[in-house]
Amino acid sequence: MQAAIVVFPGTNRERDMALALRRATGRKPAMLWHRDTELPAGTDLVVLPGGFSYGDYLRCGAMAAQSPIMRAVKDFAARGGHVLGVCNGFQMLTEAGLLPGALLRNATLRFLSMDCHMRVERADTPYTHRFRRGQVFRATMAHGDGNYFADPATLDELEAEGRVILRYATPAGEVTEAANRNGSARGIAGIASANLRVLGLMPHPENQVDPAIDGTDGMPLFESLAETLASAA
Amino acid sequence: MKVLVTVMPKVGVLDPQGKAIGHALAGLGFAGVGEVRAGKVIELEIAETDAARAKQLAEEMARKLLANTVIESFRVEVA
Amino acid sequence: MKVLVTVMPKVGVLDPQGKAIGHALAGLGFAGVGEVRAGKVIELEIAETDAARAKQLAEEMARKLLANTVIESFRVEVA
Amino acid sequence: MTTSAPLPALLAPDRAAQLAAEYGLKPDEYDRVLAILGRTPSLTELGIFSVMWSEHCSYKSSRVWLRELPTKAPWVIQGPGENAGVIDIGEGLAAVFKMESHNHPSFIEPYNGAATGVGGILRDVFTMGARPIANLNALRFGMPDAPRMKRVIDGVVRGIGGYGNCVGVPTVGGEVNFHPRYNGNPLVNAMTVGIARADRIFTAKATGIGNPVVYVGSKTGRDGIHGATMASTEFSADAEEKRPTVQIGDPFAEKLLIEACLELMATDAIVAIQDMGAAGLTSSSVEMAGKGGMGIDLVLDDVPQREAGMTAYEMMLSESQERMLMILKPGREAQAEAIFTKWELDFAVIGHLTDTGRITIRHRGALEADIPLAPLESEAPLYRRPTAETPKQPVLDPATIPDPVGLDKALLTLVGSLDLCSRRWIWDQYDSMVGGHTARRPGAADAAIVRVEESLDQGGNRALAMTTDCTPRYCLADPEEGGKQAVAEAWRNITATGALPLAITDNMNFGNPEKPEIMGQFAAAVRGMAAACTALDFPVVSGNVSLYNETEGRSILPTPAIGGVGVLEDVAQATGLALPPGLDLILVGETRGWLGQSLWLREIAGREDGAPPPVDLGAERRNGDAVRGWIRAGLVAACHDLSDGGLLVAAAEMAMAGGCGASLDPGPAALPPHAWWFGEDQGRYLLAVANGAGLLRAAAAGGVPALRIGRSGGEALVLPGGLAISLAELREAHEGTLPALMADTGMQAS
Ligand SMILES: Nc1ncnc2c1ncn2[C@@H]1O[C@H](COP(=O)(O)OP(=O)(O)O)[C@@H](O)[C@H]1O
Ligand SMILES: [Mg+2]
Repeated sequence: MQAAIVVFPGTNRERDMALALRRATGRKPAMLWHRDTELPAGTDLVVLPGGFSYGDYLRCGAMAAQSPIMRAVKDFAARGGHVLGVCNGFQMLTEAGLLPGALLRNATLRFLSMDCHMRVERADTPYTHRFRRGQVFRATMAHGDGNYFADPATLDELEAEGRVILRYATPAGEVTEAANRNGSARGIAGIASANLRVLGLMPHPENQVDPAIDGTDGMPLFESLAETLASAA
Repeated sequence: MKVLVTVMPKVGVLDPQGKAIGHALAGLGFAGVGEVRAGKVIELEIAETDAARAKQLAEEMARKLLANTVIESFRVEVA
Repeated sequence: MKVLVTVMPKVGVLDPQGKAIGHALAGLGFAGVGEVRAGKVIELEIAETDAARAKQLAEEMARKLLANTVIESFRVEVA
Repeated sequence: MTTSAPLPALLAPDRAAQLAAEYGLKPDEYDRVLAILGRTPSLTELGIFSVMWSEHCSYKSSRVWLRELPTKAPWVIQGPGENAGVIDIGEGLAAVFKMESHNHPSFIEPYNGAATGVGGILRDVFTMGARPIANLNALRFGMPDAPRMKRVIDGVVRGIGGYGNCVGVPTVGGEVNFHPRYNGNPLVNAMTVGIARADRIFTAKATGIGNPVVYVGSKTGRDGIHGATMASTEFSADAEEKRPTVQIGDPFAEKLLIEACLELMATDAIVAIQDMGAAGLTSSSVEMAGKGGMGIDLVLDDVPQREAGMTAYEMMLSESQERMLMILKPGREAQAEAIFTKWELDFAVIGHLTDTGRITIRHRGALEADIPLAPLESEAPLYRRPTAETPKQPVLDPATIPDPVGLDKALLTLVGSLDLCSRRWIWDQYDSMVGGHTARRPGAADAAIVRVEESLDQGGNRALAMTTDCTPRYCLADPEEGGKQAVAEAWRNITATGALPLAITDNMNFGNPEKPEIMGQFAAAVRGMAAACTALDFPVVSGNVSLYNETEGRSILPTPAIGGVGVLEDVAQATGLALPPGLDLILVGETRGWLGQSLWLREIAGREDGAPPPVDLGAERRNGDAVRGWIRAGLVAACHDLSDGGLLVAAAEMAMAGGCGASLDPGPAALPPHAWWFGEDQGRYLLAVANGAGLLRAAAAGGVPALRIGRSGGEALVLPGGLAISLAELREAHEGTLPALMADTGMQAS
């Protein structure tokens, strides 16, 4: 797997992401700069990591979505490339139009830094096949604007096309209001593109990849990716 | 030339902040406060002397960056 | 009656958001953008028919809650 | 003095004397200014003297006392005197850390006051070449029902989170107290810990005649300039425009500054570097040149400016945030500029080093200041102010203090009280995980644990343990015992995770030092701290002093906040406080039932009196070293130090953290039960172990007092006699307090 992580001014979870990818693949991902205009040859995964690109000023991810590198990322996605956007990266994907909807201010109007649980709605995607369908896993969330919004028609379409990949749930797997701390529409934590190759999610599975730090709940996501891309190569 | 771009949440889009402000105002004893919407305003100095052109430019900025038209609407005023 | 409260960073107070927006606009190729300041606007429905009284009420709300007068100034318009 | 050199525009003598007083210089201090210059000063010169000789920059009241603190150990690389302290943590790595206060600004504008406090302490750490890996804080608030206080609490917490989350440094721990004595003067102390290579530490010592002086970061505005400027007739223009403005933090700029500085530090272009903190360009340029015994010439026209028409005085005194000053090697300007331009930051050469031993400042072709640097430092005022001892309070006999409510009610009241309730509402707003190395986040262990990425990169698994501690009510009752206790508790908290405590930073928050009883508190606290640091091999490597914390003549509680750092060779050894089922509970340390100044006494009996619990430093060391040894031997499944609230509160905290109850044995018949369960005797730990008998044998062999007090399991804490308090009840009391208090503060826009 040839992963590349894009660093924007203000990105701050790129090293976390690199650690997770390295654990899953044994390889160091390439680090790209937002001003780069093309991806390194052979790149098969682009990751837009978490952080506060441009300070999250104006709207989270809005300025990053206009960066030079995003042109190349869009082309890559259009050619069927795999793109993972986590937290700020998810916000960028929506701002860039690679995924529908938008991420609004958390319903609590506060930054939420805590564990959450997510239910895997589909286990037949490049990102989730090492999970079971309905499996619940724990991840860190840390965001001020993770409240997923799309108009009802778009939401219905996402559901109908099976593009809702992850939902906030209780540890027992129930999608409840209490488990959905940021107030996301229909408890949505992660959605994918129609070809399932672009995934955006708010929580940080990259922080749960080491038993000595905080458990390995997030590992299956990275292992799924590693496997998908190894078999594709 | 000074231009003001006002960006508001679209009708139908959740506005938790506006709602919370409404609550807080009621809590402070302000009666008769109905709907509250919270938006942003961006004040720009543009090197442009023609008001129509300044407006057009600001609208382009709003569409490209200042507003997210999935959730927000905007209006431009030239001061 | 609809009232608009616009809250802006005071003159001389650093506005990191405005600064970043200015940078980003330049990066997008918009030339001639000078100072950019970013503020908030709060749109209120007030059960009040007298414009002067509505304005006075909104000013009180701004002082008490909507603006942080240590770093922000505000203005009220009745729509 | 006669000189042929040109002079700056001097103030008229009367005006100068009047302004000196307005800027806070005492008459004899101003006489010294005149003697050093041999003439009246210019406005800019007077500004420089007044800020350099302010309490904040010169430590004029505290320096004589701070000298008593032990600052050396074989692992100390850099003690007090630089921007931050540095200790060797093994594997060629160093931990760089410091704590700093932002009390006054946080009361005026809580969000930005706290945010810029975090920004300032981060700069102190990365200026030494370290990547910040953790933030902590120590907060003291007034009572939530005091005027404005909820807004202050909300703003401070948001500000700390807003800044730390954005720069991507996890906020991993802290402490909070509430007391009416902070109603008009809350305390916001922020601590940063960073990691550097031990052989790549940067300092502020400027050397090399002709070397360029370089300004990087954000532009300079009129932020935070001495309020007295207003009174000056030199500024006849629009008064509103000239008003000193509140400093706003820009964490985005700070993040860029961190990355750019570290990128440049990886080259060999930098000779010296210093952040522009309090008194901005003045203190950074004066201190850098002074440390290197150099002179410095500045040309202010080249300073990046945010506002039009700034004067030399304003630029030298501005406290705009996110700025650094560097001395580069000759010819490295272009290399450095490329890096700062890449990170979209301002870069400007604003002067060069000289051999004159003077600082000269030019602006718009005019000389604005010309001051000899050596006397500016050596002649700085230094006071040994009169001290008065705090009268000792009587030791309370627990037998004379009846229990009005019973153990179960007292426990529920205590775990829900302001000083003991869960801080989750606070830490849920702080990103504690960013970086991917936080092994114990807030609430999980007595100290936060963060693995060192550089260690992992070289095949190790080393981690740091970090904590902040102080018990101000003890310090008020007996500042010496309180100072000792604060250091001991930090040491104990680190020990309880299995880590080896290495060194501390401190933040001395006190009232008006011109009052003998306040200076007496300060001196006594230092005495106590020094004794504990020595006995525990826990030296002070950095610190900060904040005096004049008073409103309307009433001072805060004396608050010497301690930030401790320790090291774990293997992060997998870290022990937390979550209680697992089926284990023996072992109490380590001696319990005499000390109720004086305890939270039980305050919250249940409604009294704030008596002598605070003394710290027996020998027992502290012996008990702690034993506990750490047992943890490292793998004998301990969970561990918690006993502090506020005593034994039963500690047991409840472990139970709630682990989601597991316990049944508890009766205490000794000689002690009233409430004194046994809620007394705050020092030097104690509560351990959960599989083999209780084995541990007791080991303790006896080491001369360590230890006792089995119960066994874990079930869904409740079962008190002797069978009274059960369910975990659900405990949680409701513990978790409910802050969310309920702060429920109506959610509407702030940012
Ligand atoms: N202001 C704060 N920010 C982050 N964490 C905090 C803060 N205050 C307290 N905590 C965390 O809450 C927990 C309990 O704090 P405290 O009661 O002071 O612990 P102890 O008494 O064991 O030293 C610790 O994990 C501490 O780090
Ligand atoms: Mg503590």
